[in-house]
Amino acid sequence: MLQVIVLFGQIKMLNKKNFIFILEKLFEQSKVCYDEFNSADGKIGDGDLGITILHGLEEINKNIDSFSEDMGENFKICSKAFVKRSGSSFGTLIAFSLMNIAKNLNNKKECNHEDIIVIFKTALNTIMERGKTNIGDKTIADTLNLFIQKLEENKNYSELFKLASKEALQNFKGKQILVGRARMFNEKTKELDDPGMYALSKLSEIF
Amino acid sequence: MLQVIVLFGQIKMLNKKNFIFILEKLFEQSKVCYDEFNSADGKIGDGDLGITILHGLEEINKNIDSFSEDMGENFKICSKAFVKRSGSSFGTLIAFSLMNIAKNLNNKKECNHEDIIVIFKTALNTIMERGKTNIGDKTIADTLNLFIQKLEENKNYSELFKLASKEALQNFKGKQILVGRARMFNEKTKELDDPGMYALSKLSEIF
Amino acid sequence: MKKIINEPSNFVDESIDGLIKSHPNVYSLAEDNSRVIKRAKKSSNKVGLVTGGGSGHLPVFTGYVGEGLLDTCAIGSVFASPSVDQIASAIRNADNGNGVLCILGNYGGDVMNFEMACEIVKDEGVNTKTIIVADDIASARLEEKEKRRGIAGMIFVFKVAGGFAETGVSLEEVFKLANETNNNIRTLGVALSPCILPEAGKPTFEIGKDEIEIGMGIHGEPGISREKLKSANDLTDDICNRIFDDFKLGDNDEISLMINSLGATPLEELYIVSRRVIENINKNKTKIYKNYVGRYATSMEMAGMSVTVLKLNENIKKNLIAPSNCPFWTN
Amino acid sequence: MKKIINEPSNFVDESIDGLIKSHPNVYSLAEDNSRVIKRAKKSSNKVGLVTGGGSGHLPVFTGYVGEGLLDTCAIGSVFASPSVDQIASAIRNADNGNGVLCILGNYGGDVMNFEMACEIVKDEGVNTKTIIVADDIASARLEEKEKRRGIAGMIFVFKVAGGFAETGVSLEEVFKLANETNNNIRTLGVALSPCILPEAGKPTFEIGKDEIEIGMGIHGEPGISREKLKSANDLTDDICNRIFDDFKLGDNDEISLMINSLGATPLEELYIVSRRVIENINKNKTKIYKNYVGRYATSMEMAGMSVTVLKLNENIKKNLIAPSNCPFWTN
Ligand SMILES: Nc1ncnc2c1ncn2[C@@H]1O[C@H](COP(=O)(O)OP(=O)(O)O)[C@@H](O)[C@H]1O
Ligand SMILES: Nc1ncnc2c1ncn2[C@@H]1O[C@H](COP(=O)(O)OP(=O)(O)O)[C@@H](O)[C@H]1O
Ligand SMILES: [Mg+2]
Ligand SMILES: [Mg+2]
Ligand SMILES: [Mg+2]
Ligand SMILES: [Mg+2]
Repeated sequence: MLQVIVLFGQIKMLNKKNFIFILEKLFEQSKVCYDEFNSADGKIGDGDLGITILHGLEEINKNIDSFSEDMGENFKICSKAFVKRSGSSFGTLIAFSLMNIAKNLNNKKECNHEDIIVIFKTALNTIMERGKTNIGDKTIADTLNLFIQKLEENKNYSELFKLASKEALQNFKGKQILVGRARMFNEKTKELDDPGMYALSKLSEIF
Repeated sequence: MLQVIVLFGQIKMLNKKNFIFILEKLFEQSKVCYDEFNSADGKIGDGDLGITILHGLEEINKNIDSFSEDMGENFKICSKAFVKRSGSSFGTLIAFSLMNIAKNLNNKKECNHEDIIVIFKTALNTIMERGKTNIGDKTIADTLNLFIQKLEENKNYSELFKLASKEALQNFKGKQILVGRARMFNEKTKELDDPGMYALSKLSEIF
Repeated sequence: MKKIINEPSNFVDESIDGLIKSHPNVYSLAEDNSRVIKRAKKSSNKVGLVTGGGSGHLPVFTGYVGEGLLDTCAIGSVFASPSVDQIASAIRNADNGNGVLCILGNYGGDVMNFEMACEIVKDEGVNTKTIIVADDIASARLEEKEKRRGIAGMIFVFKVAGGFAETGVSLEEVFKLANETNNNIRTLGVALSPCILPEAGKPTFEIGKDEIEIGMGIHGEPGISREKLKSANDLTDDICNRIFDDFKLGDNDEISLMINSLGATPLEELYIVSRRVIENINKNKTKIYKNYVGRYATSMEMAGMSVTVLKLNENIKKNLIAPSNCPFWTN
Repeated sequence: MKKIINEPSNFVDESIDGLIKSHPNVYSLAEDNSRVIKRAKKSSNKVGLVTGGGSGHLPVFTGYVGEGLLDTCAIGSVFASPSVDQIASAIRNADNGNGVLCILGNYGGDVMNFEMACEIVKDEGVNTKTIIVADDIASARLEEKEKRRGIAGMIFVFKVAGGFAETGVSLEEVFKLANETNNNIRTLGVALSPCILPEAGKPTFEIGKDEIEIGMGIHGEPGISREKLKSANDLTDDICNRIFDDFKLGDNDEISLMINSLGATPLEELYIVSRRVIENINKNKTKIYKNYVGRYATSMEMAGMSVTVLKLNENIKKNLIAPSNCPFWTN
């Protein structure tokens, strides 16, 4: 864990090397949280969120060998890989985001803090557009939205993601989920975390 | 009732006149017993026996005007009429019987005691053949069988049909029905009268 | 089980009326009898084909009236025989001077009423022959095959005889092929849950939550054995074994299959069964020609299915796929 | 509700396998993806037509692959979207250089995944267009028609687009007619009882013994109103009124109807409904062309039905009845 803190506490940028490192950590974490994600999704959905995330990250990690210095290319590889094994909304929304990020980064070898903000803004916009979601619907878009707000104030990545994703969950306690399969459960979704937001929070623990 | 007793106690034959009289009486009796027949059939069948008998006799009585002295022709008219309104086994078996009786009687104007025995034998044979039934299966064939036995010993029609049809019911108490729709009720049919046999017994009360 | 119906006593008449109104180019009502359906356009130059039986089994019986199939059908109340009078009308409406073949399932009332009707029309000069379909291997042993009930296999007889009659052959010839077809069919089914008779308002039989009955009839007639619900493969293997014990097929035989739902059982499950039947058949060299999977002979919303095997020969095959015009049959 | 299945997790794969094995002249499996069905014989000279969606709705979606209909289909798990990868494979398998029209129901996951798949194949040089069928008037107001879910009306779009594509017209032209067809369709359904998801083993929703839900979606999505079960005529009148409030028809309009069972509801009941729909339509001068009554888009063994109205024009009509080869469609 020390290595990550060093990485994100100090380097404040994304390149091939630390991207690979993050992806490896995320894959490990997705194995640890597999059952937890499935059962969170199972309460108000079809219980496949753990599967989606594990398979997506597994496929990405299988393709890490083909990564180049070009971060745009790397995100494109991630997008194609993630979508290959996923049939669920989360997977497609993430894959769409990765693809649009790839387009925005072009041939960049290093993404600085501003680029990282653009990366999350691109993801948020993609999800809102493709998922026909708004801020406040209690989905992963709301977590990303808070990430962006915090990134604009703060550069300490090692704390930021962890705290912001937890705060997002807090903000939506008692509120109803308004999109996706979960919305069909109406009132019941008030007492429960959105499974996607919950997963982002657990995945942020790698930082 | 006196008139009938006279008729059958003394005349011991069947011609157009007393045939019409019997058919009218049977029709009246079928109205009286309508609900009773339906509910007897309803316990182990489709509950339409009262309907079958009432409609069949009603249709026959509508055609009485076209009766001639030729008893063969009269039975033929009865057969056609009975079947016109009936969709159930009882109706078809009776209609078949009436048709075969008509053939056997040819141009007879009066049926004597021997002819009357032939009439019932024809009915029994027809029912056994068409209904694929044997004596002992607990159906109307068993009542007819006893009619024939008694007719061979006895010419007092006013008592004979009433007593024989009751005796037939008695003989089959505790036995299972082996053909028709009722056989599907297996054990349950032991405690119950066969609805067709029961109906013949009630109809015999006109004598 | 909830029903979308009006007065239960109008169930049959309204559904017939709906059938005709929905497909006026295929069906019409006989002028002389409100329980007799005939083709929209009477054919003039062929053997007439007639069927009849109780309601509640759509597409059986009425549904199979149409060009290349039947000419007329006499319709009884739910699960009850049509009357002699109705059957006689159906025969008259089918006849155009070339004689009539009656094809019916082996049910006591139906058989008797058809016999009587045939005698009545004979007096009027209509020549008839009758095929009593007896394909349900659960209902009698092979030695008494003629006592077997008629179930889904009936449709194969309708189609093959229907196709052949259309070619203008004689009554004798249609009878011969229909008879041959009937002898080449074996069916075995399983019931999972009952249906509700509209007028009675209650289930036709009772069965435990985890029970099935192999060989139960389409009206709930007792079957061969009541068992615990088992896997689709085990159930299908059992059914196949029983069918092929009864019906030995050689290496060069060619067959068609019908996997039929009794109503509620969905296509997905039928295909799981069909897959296993085909796997079983593929173990030897029997060839499979064309298969039919769907709801062909039902008991309203009963759950369950049946497997039918039809052994083909050139003439049966040709007429099985001959053109027809019927909403329930795809060529 | 009892199911004839093996391992619930194999439900979809086994039923697909059964479908292909049962009708090898119609369907085949894509070489590169076990959840993509294509025609037995790929067509070489026409716009490709692709659909996709969750399993559990047979004949929708896979069933409508065949000559004169669709070219390929991507199959998701029960009530779940197919993956982007599966859809991309379906598109590639349908393409023969003339471009591909995707026709899908308006469900969030399906729409997203098709969008993504179209972007992926675009990079490979495959030209696509998409029709999102939105016929369910219960799921959004007329002003937001594009938000409506796609249900039984989808099949009319498959058939009309399928027939037209077969004539060799361009992607743009097929798109235009499919779009016009989609705009000419209105559907409203009613659910009576739920189905059971094989993997979950429990009903998709709960509903009282004497309740129905008007407008409930085919996965149990909430409808317009939950009501007491009423007579078939009253129910049908209500459905007709809602449809014709949404969809004004003129005296010279010509339509086709589809009365579709969600699974368990039997043909007899569909015809009682169909009869009443036709009586309602006959009150004005709208002409009725050809009707489809049966199980076209189901939710396994769910009880309930839907009424679909398709407004015709010459081109829609011609392609609706154009030849096709599919076990679930009669011309
Ligand atoms: N339309 C949408 N917009 C934004 N986020 C969505 C949308 N649909 C789903 N999600 C997110 O994805 C999560 C569910 O993911 P997943 O289980 O993969 O979807 P599915 O319901 O397709 O199985 C939700 O908790 C939510 O955060
Ligand atoms: N095959 C048969 N042979 C002899 N009698 C029969 C036969 N089938 C029915 N019956 C007689 O008819 C009676 C039932 O008549 P009915 O209710 O009209 O028949 P269904 O079962 O067709 O409604 C039975 O009680 C029995 O006596
Ligand atoms: Mg999920
Ligand atoms: Mg999912
Ligand atoms: Mg009865
Ligand atoms: Mg009866």
